[in-house]
Amino acid sequence: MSDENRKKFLYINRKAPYGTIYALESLEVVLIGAAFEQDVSLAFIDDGVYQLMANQDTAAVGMKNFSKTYRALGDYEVRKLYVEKESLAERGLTAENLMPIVYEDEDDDYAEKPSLIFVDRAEMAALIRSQDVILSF
Amino acid sequence: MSDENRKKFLYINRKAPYGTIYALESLEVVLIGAAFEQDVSLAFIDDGVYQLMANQDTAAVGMKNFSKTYRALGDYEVRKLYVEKESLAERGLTAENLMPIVYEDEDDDYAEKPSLIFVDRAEMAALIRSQDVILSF
Amino acid sequence: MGTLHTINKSPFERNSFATCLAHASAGDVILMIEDGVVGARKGSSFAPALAAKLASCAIYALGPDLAARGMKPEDVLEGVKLVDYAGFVDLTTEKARVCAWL
Amino acid sequence: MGTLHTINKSPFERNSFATCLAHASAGDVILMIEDGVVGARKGSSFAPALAAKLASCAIYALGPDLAARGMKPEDVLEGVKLVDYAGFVDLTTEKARVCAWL
Amino acid sequence: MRFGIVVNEGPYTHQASDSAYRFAVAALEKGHEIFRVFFYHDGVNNGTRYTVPPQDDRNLQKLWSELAEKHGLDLVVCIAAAQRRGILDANEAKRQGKDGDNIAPGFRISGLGQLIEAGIQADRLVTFGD
Amino acid sequence: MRFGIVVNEGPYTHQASDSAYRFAVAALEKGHEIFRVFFYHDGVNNGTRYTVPPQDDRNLQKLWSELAEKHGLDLVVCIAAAQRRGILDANEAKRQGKDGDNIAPGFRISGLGQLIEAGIQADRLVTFGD
Repeated sequence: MSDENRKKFLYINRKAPYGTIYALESLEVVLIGAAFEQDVSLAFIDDGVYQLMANQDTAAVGMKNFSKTYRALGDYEVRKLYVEKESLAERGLTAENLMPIVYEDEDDDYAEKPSLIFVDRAEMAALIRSQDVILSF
Repeated sequence: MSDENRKKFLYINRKAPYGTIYALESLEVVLIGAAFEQDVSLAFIDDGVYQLMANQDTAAVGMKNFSKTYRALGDYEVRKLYVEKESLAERGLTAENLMPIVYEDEDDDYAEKPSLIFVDRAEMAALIRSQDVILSF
Repeated sequence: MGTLHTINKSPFERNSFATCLAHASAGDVILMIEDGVVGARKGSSFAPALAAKLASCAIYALGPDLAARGMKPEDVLEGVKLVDYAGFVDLTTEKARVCAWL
Repeated sequence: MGTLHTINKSPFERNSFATCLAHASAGDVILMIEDGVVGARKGSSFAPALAAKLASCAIYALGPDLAARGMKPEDVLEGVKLVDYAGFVDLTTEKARVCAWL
Repeated sequence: MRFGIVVNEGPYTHQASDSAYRFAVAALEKGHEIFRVFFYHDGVNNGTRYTVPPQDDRNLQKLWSELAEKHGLDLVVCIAAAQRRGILDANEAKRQGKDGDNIAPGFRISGLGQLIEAGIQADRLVTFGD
Repeated sequence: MRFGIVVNEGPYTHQASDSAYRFAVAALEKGHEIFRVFFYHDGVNNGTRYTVPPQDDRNLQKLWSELAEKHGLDLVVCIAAAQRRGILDANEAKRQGKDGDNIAPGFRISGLGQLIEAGIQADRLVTFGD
């Protein structure tokens, strides 16, 4: 599909994982949506940043740990994961607390490049107003 | 049932009506619970105070207007509706914005007496710690 | 054309309303629906934040949801406009996209 | 004996955590579960409010919920104790009533 | 204009389904087209015919089913979300070895691709949720 | 001690049912008694046997049904809440003129009085919700 016919899809993730199912079911849409070859971005705002935390261990709550799926998104051509800096700071978190998420750039000898893009609130607002379709979770 | 065998039940209502069903389904428990002749109190905290707003009109949202039921609670021996002053003030509301809710006191020649009791946050905390059973909505 | 932001939660209950205000760009439209309309009331602790946003965004509240919660047009912060469901539809067509803050 | 207050929502998402703190009496116990455990993290904007409450209440966080959200015991505000589900059960028996802030 | 509508919560518990329904009616009255209504998360619970709401209240499943029949609306229940929550059509019931189904008239069960397609085909996608 | 447990949300969408289940298991392991588990609001959706969660995830309905069988738990689904949300047993299906039912093994449908009774009979009532 040519670039002109692609729509810009933004998935806004604002909920912590496990307390509710929205994070998991958002990811399920992203995975299915990848087959449609649109221009996909993910935004992690507010408690949504907790979805990207390293070392998630769900054994004792008896729920499925789906955090590894974020690390596989690069293989689905989903390579723009925007994380809001103010949301991290408010929660006492830094980039070091998050999973490393990378993709292989086929145009650059399959070099591993970071998928996480840290933006401030103004840049996040600009991202929102550049989209065609917004899905909120 | 003698007073010694009665338990003190507190229903804590913290959600606005109509946006979610919790206010309505809380009221349904209160009505059924009245038959058990326990010592019942209702607390309205945070957006729960909106449940008591006068002049609720649901015609244009197509939902059942259940606000009149609060005014009938006196007939079910539910006569202690505690409203938190700080919650009203934060929302720009005063007692005058709420429905008048009264009961007939059979020990005082059926005089109409107010069921709404306005308390501050410290009094609400004291109410909570005096209960046997707390139901949260 | 800008964005229509819909907000359906009370600013006293959740942070989603504050997040909505923080992410609405100049020229965007904000529409309060469902429990979000309690944020429209004048004299509340939230009113100053909403009033400040009126400088850069048009702000609406859904009349049917206001009425359900016992609020009259005169209870609403000055500058906030009321629409019905037909007006809601019009707002979606006038902006380029809809962003729901859930 | 006092009250066990359970809080299952993030203080960054909802006001229920602040309301819980405001209604817990001296000698009560507060237990963070589910998404509520994100409030236990040291260095957050909420930590000062939680730390202040430690003067009058014992405060716990449910370990399994912390682990699910990628938090280690050393990430938790000093003075907050960890329990598992068995410890949760014990807390309910040690207090006279349970108040869930939903 | 052509709309896509997303409903993320079940009936009654949240107002989302009510709001989406009234939005859909208003859009149709203005002559707009509704490409699809997609029910996701607990929204799949709008599509069970087993509900019996109180007689003095609205029946959201019936309202949706009737609107779909009148205007030829495409009401799609997400299959993955429906499986988690116990919404089945006859095919799914057979496939999963269940002894009955509960899908309501006018609703159909299909995949998440239908949501993406709605985003692509519609001029505006409008979401209602918690 | 004797516990009453209240579950106010459906499975998967919120963690409430998981937390309540793990609390119940821990209480039973400690030798406590569970007088009743009462499912209210969307909690009634825990009691449908039509769910088919993904194979690599937990099946909350089965977990509850098995716990009830093992320990003789009383799992009560509120009838008023169940009617709004489409949870039926055979009796209710017949009474309401529905062509099937979906109640899961170990669950029974009854009135709100069962919740009040749990509050009266239990030493502690513990609520899990949204």
